[in-house]
Amino acid sequence: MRIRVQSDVFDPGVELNAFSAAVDRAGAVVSFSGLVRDVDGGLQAMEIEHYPGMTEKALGQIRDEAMRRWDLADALIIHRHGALTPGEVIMMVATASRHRKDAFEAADFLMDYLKSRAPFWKKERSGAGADWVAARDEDEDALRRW
Amino acid sequence: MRIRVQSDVFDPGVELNAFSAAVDRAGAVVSFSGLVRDVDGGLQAMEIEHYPGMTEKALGQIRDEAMRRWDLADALIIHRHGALTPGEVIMMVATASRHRKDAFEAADFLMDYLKSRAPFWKKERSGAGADWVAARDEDEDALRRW
Amino acid sequence: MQVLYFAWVRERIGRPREEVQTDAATVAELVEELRGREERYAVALADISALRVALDQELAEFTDSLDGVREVALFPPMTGG
Amino acid sequence: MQVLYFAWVRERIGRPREEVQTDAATVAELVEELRGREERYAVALADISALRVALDQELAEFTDSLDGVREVALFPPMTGG
Repeated sequence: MRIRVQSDVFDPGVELNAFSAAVDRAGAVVSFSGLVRDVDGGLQAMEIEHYPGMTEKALGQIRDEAMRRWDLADALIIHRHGALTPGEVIMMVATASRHRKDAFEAADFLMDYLKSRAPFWKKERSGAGADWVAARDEDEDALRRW
Repeated sequence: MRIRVQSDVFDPGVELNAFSAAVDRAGAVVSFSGLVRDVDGGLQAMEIEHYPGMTEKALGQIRDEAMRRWDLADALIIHRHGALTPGEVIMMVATASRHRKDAFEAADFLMDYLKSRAPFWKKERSGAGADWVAARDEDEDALRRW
Repeated sequence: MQVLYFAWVRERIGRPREEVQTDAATVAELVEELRGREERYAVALADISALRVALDQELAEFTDSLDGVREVALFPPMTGG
Repeated sequence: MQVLYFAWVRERIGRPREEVQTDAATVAELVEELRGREERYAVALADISALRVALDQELAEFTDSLDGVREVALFPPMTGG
């Protein structure tokens, strides 16, 4: 399965190795992993809500678009939902190509689209309470690169 | 050690996880791994020669430059030399940042510089004999992006 | 049609989904109609620029027609990744 | 000074390094001098545009001075990554 939406934690290293092993002819593999980080101090937990049904569909469309635009042997998207704690992985993408440029650009593209076009919403809980993460204008702007 | 030049094989997944675990405040981690691939059929082995002493120095300079140019929590370069067989990992880079843009750009930069400015030379052995891999003009051109 | 709410839209309205009978022709008209129901709807849907909409699980515009649509979802800008 | 050869330059010359006594002022002059030694040097170093040079383990130009340099390395364009 090249699109996985799950509440269970996963191991990015194990996923990266399995992904690389499955692509025979592509020597360039790029991965991105997003981790829950307590950047400003005080973050206790993250809750990710999503739109079951649409999420899988949206991620599939984003992946299809990347496979069309770049010379990729494969592309993987894993995204968690539910309750996460600092240090845990939130999501990862991986791309494989014969050309490093394609692998890099496609992974970058997947991340830009996934940020603003896949139905996930993050809520952060700290000692001060819980707040929905605000979308950033720069994430919307990033889509214009493609 | 953030720069490793070694003949021993290594596990990209294990390295990725160890790298991610060591960066506390950076939620965005990008990795690139290069694998020996028998793209055209017939590749039996790869031999990588390098310039001991200069290699470590050149990789250290490339890493320092990336740390200066982007907002990175950390950057890792591992590159093998000696005899490699199809399917094996050749090298990897990993970058960690609070910002996914920095992590992506810095990893892309590390790869571009490492391709053309670090003293490694690849030789490929097939049934037809052994040949040094020719440098490609596009690799030299890629440096002008930065 | 089914109307679904996510994230703070869901929290403010106080439910994740409901069946709505409407003659609204567009999403914008539906939102206007929902705002008129109760204070919590008016609050949740006050600023259309802070909302996004999906029709039958595809991102859409507020000016889009509801003709043939079975599932409308209203939510804030997405923050995945 | 020590002169090092890598990849096909090393293979064509038939050795990885050697001590060279020279009055050459620049890398280009040193290469010219080496070419005059034997056929295998002339072949290996024939086309300077196919070569790269490092002086004391830093990439350099063929026009650079050898003043104070202890280690010169001649090799083809690098193909790491």
